[in-house]
Amino acid sequence: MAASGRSTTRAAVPGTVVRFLLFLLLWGILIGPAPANLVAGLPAAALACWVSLWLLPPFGQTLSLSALLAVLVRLPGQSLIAGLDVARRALSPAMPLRPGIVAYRTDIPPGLERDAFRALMSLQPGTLPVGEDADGALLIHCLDVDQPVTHQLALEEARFRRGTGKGSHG
Amino acid sequence: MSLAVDLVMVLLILTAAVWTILARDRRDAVIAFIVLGLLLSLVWMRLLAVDVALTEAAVGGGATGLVLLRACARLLPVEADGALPGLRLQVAVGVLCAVVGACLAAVILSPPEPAPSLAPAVAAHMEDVGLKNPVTVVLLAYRALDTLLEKVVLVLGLIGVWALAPDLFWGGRPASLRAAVPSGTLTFLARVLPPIGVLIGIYLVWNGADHPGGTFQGGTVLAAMWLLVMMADLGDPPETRALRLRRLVAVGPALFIAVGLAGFGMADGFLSYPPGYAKPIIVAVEVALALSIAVILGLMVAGPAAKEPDQ
Amino acid sequence: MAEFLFAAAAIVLVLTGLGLARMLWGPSPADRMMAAQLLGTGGGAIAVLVAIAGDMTAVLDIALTLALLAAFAAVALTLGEPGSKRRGGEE
Amino acid sequence: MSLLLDLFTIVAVSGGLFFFLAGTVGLLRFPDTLTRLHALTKADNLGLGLIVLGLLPQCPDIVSALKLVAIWALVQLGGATASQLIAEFARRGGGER
Repeated sequence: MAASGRSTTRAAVPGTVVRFLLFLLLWGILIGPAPANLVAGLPAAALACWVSLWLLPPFGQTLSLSALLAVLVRLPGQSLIAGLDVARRALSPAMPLRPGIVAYRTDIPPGLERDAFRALMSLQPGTLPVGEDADGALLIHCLDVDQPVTHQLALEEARFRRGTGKGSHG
Repeated sequence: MSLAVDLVMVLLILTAAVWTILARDRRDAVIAFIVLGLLLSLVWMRLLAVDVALTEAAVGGGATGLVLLRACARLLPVEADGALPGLRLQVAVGVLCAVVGACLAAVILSPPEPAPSLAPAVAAHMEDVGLKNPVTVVLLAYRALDTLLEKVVLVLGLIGVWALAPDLFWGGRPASLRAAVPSGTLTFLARVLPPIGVLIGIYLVWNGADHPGGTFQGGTVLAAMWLLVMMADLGDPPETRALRLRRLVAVGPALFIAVGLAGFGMADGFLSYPPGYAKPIIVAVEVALALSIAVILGLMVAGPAAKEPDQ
Repeated sequence: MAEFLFAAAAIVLVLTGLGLARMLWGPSPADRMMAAQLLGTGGGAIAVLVAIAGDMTAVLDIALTLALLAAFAAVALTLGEPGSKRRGGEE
Repeated sequence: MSLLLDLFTIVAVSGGLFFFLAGTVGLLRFPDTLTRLHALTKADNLGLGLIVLGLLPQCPDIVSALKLVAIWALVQLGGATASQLIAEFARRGGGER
């Protein structure tokens, strides 16, 4: 989360604080603002923070918060387009579907980053990642293989990589 | 309008319940049972029993599916021949189930008029305990003995599960819960969701004192998160002989019993609380119980030891 | 307004309930599981509608629990897998 | 003002109902397992999203409004992962019998 990702140990401290504060915020959302509940909220947020650090160690790389936000802000709009797309196909009497699986080669290395990208893909209109082939290309199930799916995915990938701090230098 | 909603709910529940029985494939039956659990949660919500609805959402949505589908996977090698029980046994089981069902229906359909209720008595004495959720007050103050025995039963159940292990493996690790095929999606979920789940689980426990929620709901959510981590292979099931683990299993019931015994000296008798201190004592017992429930449920799904203990 | 929201909750119940046909038809366990997923999302929608319409914020926690555990049934599906091939040969 | 907010609620919640309808129709009509998964994830997630959006002005306080948004976010995460898990399961042959 921190801007200086060079030294992971130094970056980890503000990252941990940010996580702790986010969990505390979530606690506040769950239970309401009454300060008395902090008795349980502080240890709960600390425990959640510890679990999160164990399962998801601080990244050694820089994240661009603004670019990540740009990806997240697009989600509701994408969700709308995706839903309209499905609704149009489902409700039309002719049911226009040309389903098929497209292989999409991604530069995102396997691991958490790619898994996050796949989760994002599954929320995009008309695409659903269903696995990977032997060469590590993503297999994307599409409602309509005639659409320029790979082009659209490449655009999304570029946006996503700007968020994880790798977009600018490839 | 509300009659129509009730009819729809009854129809859906009956569909799911009948299909659970009729489905030929065991896994199909489990899926129908999961659906039934979700529907029951909605029914409890409709009946304004929010505590029960929460329990059903947590147990039905999280735990039942895991327990039963794991059982399916374990049963397959045992029943590979696929022989159905004989006709006579089938008929006998059917008749017995029908009798039990009819008795239950008779009891439920013929309540005395007006239905007996202790609700006004509970409402009249709420202030003595200092909590605002009547369900928690009943569970941990007026009927504390039932609640205590319920938790002890859980411990006994776990001992029963553990006892299935061959002598050689006693104290060892349960079989891994790892998914048959590793999945990046599962790993992603298991890295992101558990911290949020831990927070929500604790919230359900803490909130249970004054609002719907409580130990069982929170404990189940915590157990589900732990199981998710184990299934994604981010952590192995612990050795069943580990002392720390066994302490966690025992801490809830033990604290409950200790508080109960202390009642002899400090209040009117077993499981009665000293006046003025009911709330903090109940909250402490709830926290310890939630911890124990989470660990016990997780260990029950993990199953008996399947490996020799490490040297 | 509350009337409208309660009616909306009833409609969501009917719509997701219709999805149970998928549980009956299958043909595969994956298809049947979709009925459960649909009911999870629909149940969450029903709970938020009822919570706001009836001014019962406690009901929001039901939606929260359903949402948190939404993926669990699908996760559990992978548990039953080692036997899936054997299963096919059996019938 | 309150009338305008009520109108907003009615429009958004009705939109949500429409997408639940579309999702169910897709789940029942679409020809194969993977295609049906699209209907499930996309239409229903949007349906819930619109209902949450519509309910925001009706919330008694800001905390419950934020809780609604948290519920929506959790459903998005659950939908994104559950659909992939079911898809992987179906593709491995777990779907067929």
